Formats: sequence, structure tokens, C-alpha cells
Amino acid sequence: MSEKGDPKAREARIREALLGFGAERLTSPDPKKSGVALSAVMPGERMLEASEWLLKEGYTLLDLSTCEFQEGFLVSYHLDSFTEPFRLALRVLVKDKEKPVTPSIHPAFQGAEWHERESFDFFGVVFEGNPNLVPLLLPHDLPGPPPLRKDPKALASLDALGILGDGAAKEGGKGKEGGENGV
Amino acid sequence: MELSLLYFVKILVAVLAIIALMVGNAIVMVYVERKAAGFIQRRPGPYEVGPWGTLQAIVDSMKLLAKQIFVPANADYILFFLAPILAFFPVLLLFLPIPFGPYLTSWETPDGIILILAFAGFGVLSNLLGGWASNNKYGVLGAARAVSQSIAYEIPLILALLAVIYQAGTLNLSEIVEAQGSWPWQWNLVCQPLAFFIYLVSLVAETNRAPFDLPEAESELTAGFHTEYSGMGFALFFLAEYANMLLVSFVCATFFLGGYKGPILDGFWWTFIKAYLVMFFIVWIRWTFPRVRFDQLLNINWKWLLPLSLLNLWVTAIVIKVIG
Amino acid sequence: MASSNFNFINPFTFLNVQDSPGTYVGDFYTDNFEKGARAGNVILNLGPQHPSTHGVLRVLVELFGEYVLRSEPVLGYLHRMQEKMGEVKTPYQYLPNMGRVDYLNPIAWNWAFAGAVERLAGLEVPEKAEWLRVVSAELNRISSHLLWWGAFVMDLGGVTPILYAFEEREKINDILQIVTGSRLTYNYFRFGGVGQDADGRFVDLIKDFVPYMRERLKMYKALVTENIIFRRRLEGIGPMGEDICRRYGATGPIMRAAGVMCDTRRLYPYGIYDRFDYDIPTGPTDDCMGRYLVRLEEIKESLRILEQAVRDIPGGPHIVAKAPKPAYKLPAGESYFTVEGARGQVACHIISDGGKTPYRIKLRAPGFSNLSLFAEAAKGTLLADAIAILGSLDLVIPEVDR
Amino acid sequence: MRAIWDNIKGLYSLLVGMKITIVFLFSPRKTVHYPRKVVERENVENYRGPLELTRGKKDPAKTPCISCQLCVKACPGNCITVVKGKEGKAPSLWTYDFSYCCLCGACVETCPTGALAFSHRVYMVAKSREELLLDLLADLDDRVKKSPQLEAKTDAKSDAKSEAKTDSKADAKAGAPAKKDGEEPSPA
Repeated sequence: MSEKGDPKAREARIREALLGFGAERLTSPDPKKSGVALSAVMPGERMLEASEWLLKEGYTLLDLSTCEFQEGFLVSYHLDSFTEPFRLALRVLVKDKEKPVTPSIHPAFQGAEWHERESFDFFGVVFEGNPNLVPLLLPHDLPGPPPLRKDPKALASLDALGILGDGAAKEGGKGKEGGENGV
Repeated sequence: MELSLLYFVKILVAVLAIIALMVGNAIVMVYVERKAAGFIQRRPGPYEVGPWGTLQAIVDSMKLLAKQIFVPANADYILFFLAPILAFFPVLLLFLPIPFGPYLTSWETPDGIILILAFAGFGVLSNLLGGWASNNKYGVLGAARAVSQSIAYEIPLILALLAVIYQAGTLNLSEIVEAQGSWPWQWNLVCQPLAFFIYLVSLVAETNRAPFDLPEAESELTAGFHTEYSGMGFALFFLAEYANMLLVSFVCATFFLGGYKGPILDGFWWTFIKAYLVMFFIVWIRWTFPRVRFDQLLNINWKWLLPLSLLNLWVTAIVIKVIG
Repeated sequence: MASSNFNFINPFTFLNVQDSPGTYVGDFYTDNFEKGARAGNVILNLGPQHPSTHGVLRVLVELFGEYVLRSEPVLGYLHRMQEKMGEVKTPYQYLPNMGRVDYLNPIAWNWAFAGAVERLAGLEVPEKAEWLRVVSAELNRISSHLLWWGAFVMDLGGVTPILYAFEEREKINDILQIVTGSRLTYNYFRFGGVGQDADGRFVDLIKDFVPYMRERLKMYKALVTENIIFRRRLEGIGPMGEDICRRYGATGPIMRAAGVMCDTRRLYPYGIYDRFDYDIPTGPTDDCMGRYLVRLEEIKESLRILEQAVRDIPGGPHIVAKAPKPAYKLPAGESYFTVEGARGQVACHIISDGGKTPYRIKLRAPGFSNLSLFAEAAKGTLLADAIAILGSLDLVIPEVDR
Repeated sequence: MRAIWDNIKGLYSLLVGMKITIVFLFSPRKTVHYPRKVVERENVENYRGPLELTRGKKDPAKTPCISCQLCVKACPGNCITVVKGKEGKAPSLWTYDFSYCCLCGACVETCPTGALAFSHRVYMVAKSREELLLDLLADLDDRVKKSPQLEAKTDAKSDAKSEAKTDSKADAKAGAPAKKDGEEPSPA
């Protein structure tokens, strides 16, 4: 498990490792305001490597929160180590909306299987390598598109919300009634 | 012993009386058990039907009589209906040699206990058939458990009784009672404490009561072998369970607690008081303990009760040889 | 098949059916599960209606004799699409839903959602409100653990203790009813405070309750914890070490029983938890017994917090002066807030685009991750042990299914 | 050897458990046996039951509701219907579907005139869904008929307390069925 040490050194180490896995837009938002200490956008194909490294560091997958934006599906992996207050939010942007596919991190975090199945249920995001990608919470024969996908008109832009930036939200997307009549 | 008409009439009356006793016992015990469970759990138990809820058991049995009997698809019809009947009727026979009072024995036979032990095995057969015939996986698991549990626990049960039989030198139940004195320290309980303890544990296991209620383990197998039974089928299983409890309690009273003998005024009331005390003990532990696991159940038997009962038998034999 | 006429069948049909898969027409999940089964093994559906699956969980198990070879929980029987509901209601209107996500520990969910909204909106919470939040959350934790305790012992066949647990639970319900007005699905928190202030009776009842509960814990110990049957049923059953917990994301008492001091109250102090002196119990063993002991210790620690809390009660308002109205709009942005619930880390992730309703609400249920661990922990155990493991995970199905 | 000793000690633990349950067997029951006994008044008073309209300060027979529809908009379950009357601001219809209500209190908190409050009807029973569609104006009229004068709040509290005392006294008389609580009957 990761040694307890200087928080700054730890942050630098994790930053460096994540950069090594091809992380982009690495930011450290104020944990008091957003709840995460480090946020990064990862390339989907390197996510598994990164999670294997993080597992060795003593990190745990808390949850996997998917959200649909104009740019694509943003899959946020929230990870925590429980030994020190340093929560990570690693994001994978699945750009192809027609066939959203991203590799599964099941080999590292077996608990991700269910979270991925849940995202598959709600958004139709396919996680390649998940051993049992069948509907988990919804009936297997549910008609229609995945229920949490939004009406294209109601979609917000990722950049306008600024959740991948420094946390400071810009004016934008205001007045849109998100999901009221999502498909 | 010649077979005469009078003799048959006596047996017939005895059988009818035993049926009445079994049904009456079930009704009383359902009430007592529910009331005791309620009081232990600090709630009033049955309360609404009749004064203090005394009519609850009768009303419940009426309900069971009126209920539709549900037969699952692909169930084996004959065995499915045969099983509850098989559970109930052999128990009738088992009450025949029990000496309720000094002259109150249905069938005075020199080998009464052999009869009881021989026919006691029928109960588990009905459990097996019921579980098997109802085409239910829980039922089959329950039936399998019932068989191995019953077979395992019959051995220490017999060995524990055998020690008493050695001591009394007879298989006749009345004579075993006669061999004991009137006062509690003259009972077999005192000179055979280990046998009494082994018998007590085995009787709980033989009657499938908690903490040894594995064949019907509610939280694991929903209801075990009688999962698919409803209405009268269920009622008969229920009746058989209480009848079995009553039987082993009577045997316990006869063998270890001095039967119909008591400090004052021997009579059948002593048998009943003692048997019902044993029944209350069974009820009491049911509402106190969690259930054991199946391998533990068998371990208790093969690793503890069986060696202990053999040891007990051995010591008894030596002592008898030395003294007598 | 309606059985109107007598059909005499081969008694071995039961075995034959098992030998040729496909004879039984199972549903989608049974068929899916059956693909991996060995011929001759029995596939058993535990649930959705089963006495020990606490609600409507369904677990498919492959049995060899009584040994569980493989198992797979099937969820969704109580799925209510809480996350979608969050997208069509304003945050204020969505708040009552939090009491329904986990009906045994609603205060933690109240706090997770209210906390996430406050974090996003930058709302300050008055001191008195924080005090009320801590006290109600700890009371709720005790009541949740009590019900788990009773239900767990019932899974193991002891029917009586759950009714003793309910005595204490009723007392806690009486206390919480004073401030929340309800007895089960509390909707107590508001953005920037709590719904109602406490009166003197609230404090008095807590003062009475703490010593009473300590006495009862002694009885619990004598009746259940030290009982030989109970100990033999739990010791060494279902070990879940730190590694497996990390891989599956298990939190709460399961992770703590594995020896990791993971507690959000300590790690990311929220509310006024940093004022109180309490320990985070970690388990002596990582088996069912360890998890059991950790939860009982947690009741004691919660009592300690309550004892300190009633000693020093802050004054002031119980809600901020300009509390958000029902039509309150969230500012655009994202926030993530975690709370230590009775079952583990409860988290709420809100993304807002500044519209009338939140853009996305993700609820992280601890039971969801904890249950995903079951399949691995139950492998190769006896059926009765699998039930004990299932019970030791402390599942609340509405929370798992959301 | 140690295992054997453990098992023998375990038998003692079983006896301890049996002692506990036999003591409970002979100790008094904890259940409040509902039709014969009721819970203390104090416990009922803070219970949030179905909504009711409060009585106006000036005219105790009228509701202070001004039909502003704020509660209708605030309600997450859409269970409130308020129709404005022809004269003034007073409502002519105020119905509320209790089967959809989640008792969250959004309406009570948004009401600008304090016209809404939670009742304390613990013993409310309905036999069908239609019975749960409550007409609060009729309910208010019922209450006005019962006690035309508006009691001051402090009086009501002390009254409740004294009643609770008599209740507890009645309960103390062992087994004697306590007199029925002064609860308002549920609107049929």
C-alpha cells in the first residue's frame, strides 16, 4: 500500500504517473468545493493500465458515473485510497455517440463490472472486456433507447460547464431544462 | 397373551384416545409455543381470538382445513399425498407401549421400546418422500438433510436409551418406570446424567426442532421438505411434528424422569407434567438459539455424542457387572 | 403446466432435467447463468422471494450437493430509476427521494445529497444545524445497525433477537420523530440547514437512551455474541481481505473489518465530526465475525459521540436565513460529496448546467459495491455459509437497486 | 484439548442465553396493544400525518389560504389541487391526494400565510384509494363545528399534557384498558 508521506510528494507522484499514462487536462480543483483532489482526462485505451497502477497504490474504485454531453459520453471513475484524503476523478470521454465503446477496467477492479453494466443499462456505453455485459438493473428486454440519454436539444456542452477545467463554471447552458423530456 | 375381542376393543379405544391426544396436544402446543415465543420476545403473542387468544390454534386449523391444496407441476402425485399421511399415522403406533399411568398402558408389551425405535424411522421417510415428490429443489435439499440428520442422531439416541435398559434389565417401559423410585433422586436422571444429556440433544435433532431444524431451515431452504405443501398437507406435517415431540418427551419422562411416579400420589398426571416440562424445554431453546450448520450438526453427533454415548454404555456395563 | 389430470411420472425426471440443459425454460438470467454450469449440478434461485435475501434480491447459485460453486446476484427487482427522477425534479423536490433510497439509513442519504448541493452552491450551514445533523446521523446509524443485527441473527436461525433490537429501534424512532416527524423515511435535511429545531425533550431522551443502550449491548453480548453456536457459525466464514475489498470497492464495516481504517468522517471531515472524540473500530478478523464485531463496536462509538454531543449544544438558527426555495436553481458545475453511512461510503455526484433541474445525479450506493463482492466470497462455501455472508454484507435492496 | 475445553465452555454460554430468555419470558411485555392502549400523547404530537388547513387568526372558522398556488407548484408528487373561489382570495376547493403525498413538507414550508400544517392523525385508516383523496376545507369545517373557538396554542399544549398524564395513569393500572385517546377520528 502506498506509503504515507508528504502530500505534495504524493500528488506529484500520482500526477507524474497519470501523465505517463497519457492523461490530459490534469487539474487539481479545490477539494472543499468539488469533492475531488485531482481530475484528469484519460485516453480510454490506457485506463486499464492506469487502474492497475492505482490498485497497486492502494486505490479503490468508488463509482463510475457516466454522463452524456454534446461531445460524447463522459465516464468519470472516482477513486479513493481511504488512507489519505486524496480522491481522484479520472474521466474517459467516449466520443463516438453511435457506437460508444471503451475498454473495461474489470481486470484491475473487479467491482467495476457492475458499475460498467449499470452504465451500459442507462447510457448504452459498451465496455469491451467486461465478462458479463448483460443488463443489471433494467429488464433485458426494455424497449427504446437507454433511459438516461438526453434529448439532443437539451444536451449541454462540456466546455461550457467547465467541469474539466479548473472548476470555475462559465455562463453557458443556462436555461436548458436538462432531461425533462430526455428520450 | 391371547387375542380376544376385548383386547381388540381395548386397542381400538386406545388408538382413538391417542388420536384425540395428538390433536389436542397439537392445538395446545401451538398455543403454548406461540405464547411462549411472544413472551420471550416481549410481545403478547396470540391475543385476539378467544380469551387471551386461546382459540387461535383452533381457528388456524380450521383455516388450514379450508385451504386449497396446491400441487406443483411435475410433482409425483401419489407420493406427494402419501408423504403427509405417512408422517402422521406411524406416530399413532408409537404411543401404544407408553405407560401413561400405573395401569394406563395401551398395549403392555415386553419389548415396547423396540417398537418405538423401529417405527420412529418412518417419520424421516415421509420427510424424504415429501421433499422428493414435490419437485422442488429446496424440498430435495431439505429431504437429503432430514435423512442424514435422522440416521445420524438415531444412533446416540438408541445408545443412550440402551444404558438405561442395561440398568433396568428390561425392554418393557412399565418395568423401566417401576425400576425407578418416587423421588427425583431415585430417577435415572441422577444415575445416568450423561445419557440424559445425550438423549436430550438427540431428541431435539430427531424432531427437527431448532437449533437442529435443518431440514426446514427457514432462512436457507425457505421451508425445506414441506416448501410446497399447503392446507391439510402442511397441517399433517405440523401435527406429526408435535406428535413426535410429545412422543420423545414421553419416552424421556419414562426413561429418565420416573414416568408416572412422583413424590405424592403416583398417576398419569406425573407423566404428563414431566413430558410437558420437556416439551417446554424444547420450545424454550427454539426461541433462544441460532441454528447450527449442517456439517457442525453431524460433527456434534459423530465426534461428540456417539463416543460419549458409547463410553457411557461401557461404563454402565462395567458398573452393572461389578455391582450386580 | 396445469395439472388437472393425474400424471404419473418417472421419479428420476428431476435428475434427467438437470442432465440436459434447456429442458427447463428459465428466464434470461437463468439461461445466461446456466451456460457456465457443469452438467449435473443444481442451479438454485435464491429469491427474489426468499426469507433471507432481505427484500427482493435474487441470487442464482450453482450447487454441488450443498456447496456453492458459483453464484450471481440478479438485481433490478426494486429498481426505481432514482437517478432519472433527479433529472426531472428540482433539487428541493428531489430531497424527499433520499429517504426512500435507503430506508434504513435515510439521514446519511439526506446528508449526501444536501451536502453535494451545498458544496456546489457554496451554502454555509449554521452550527446548530450541523449539530442536529451529526446527532440525527449517529442515531440513525445505531438504528440501522440494530436492525441489521436482528436480521443477521435471524438469517442464522435465531428468531428472537430481532424483536429485542426493535425495542431499541422504537426508542430511536421516538427520538428522531421529534425532529423529523416521521419514523422511517426521514426527510429532515434542507439545503443550508435542517427542517426543524430540536426541543428539550429531544435532548432528554438521548440522555436517557445512551446508558440504556449500553446496558442492552451487554445483553446482546451475552445472548448472541458469546453464544457458541453463533460463534461457530461465523468464525472463519467468508474472509474478505483488504485486497478483495479494494478490488471490489467494498467500503464501510466490511473494509474496516479487513483492518483498513477507512471512514469518511475521519478522512474528509464533514459536519462537526472533528469536534468529537471517537474511534474508528477495525476488525480483529476479516470474516463474518469480524464484520459483526465492527458493527457492534460502531454502535458504541456512536453512543460516545451522542454522549459528547448532548453535553455541549450550540445555539443559533437551525437553517440559514435565506434558505433555498423549492424552485431553487443550482449553479452550473460539478460536485461530489461523500458521507459515511451505516453500510459504507454514500456519495452523491451532481452535474448541473445551471438549469431548473440538475443535469445528472449519480448516487453511489455502498451496498451496490458490497454486494458485487458476494459472488467471490461465497465461492466454495456451504449454502448456510453463503447465507451468513449475504447477511454480513448488510444489504438494503432499495439502496442497491436505487 | 483446547478445542474440547472451548466446547465445554460453549455449553455454559448456551445456559447464559437460556437464562436471558427465561427472564424475558416472565418480565412484562413491551407491546402497546393498540385498540386497548395507545402510545403516549407526546409521541403523537410530533408525528407528521396528512396535511390540514390551519385556522385563521382573525376568523377561526376560515382558512388563511389565499389560493396563491405556491404549494401546488412546490409539491414533488403533484398531489394538491387548489381552486380559487369567486369572492376574495379564499379557495373554493382544496383537495389533496394523500396516496401521492410523501410528507416532505415542501408545501408547509412555502406557504406564505401559514395556512398549512401537518396533522397528527396516527390512527388514520382508509379502506380504498378514494378515501385518501382528502377534502381539507370540509375537514376544517368539521373541526370548526367541534370547537368553534380557537384555543390558544399554549392551552392546547397544556391540555394535551394533562391528558397524557391521565392516560399514563390509566396505563399504570395493570392491564386495565386505557380509555381511548382523544384523537380526532379520521375523516371518512
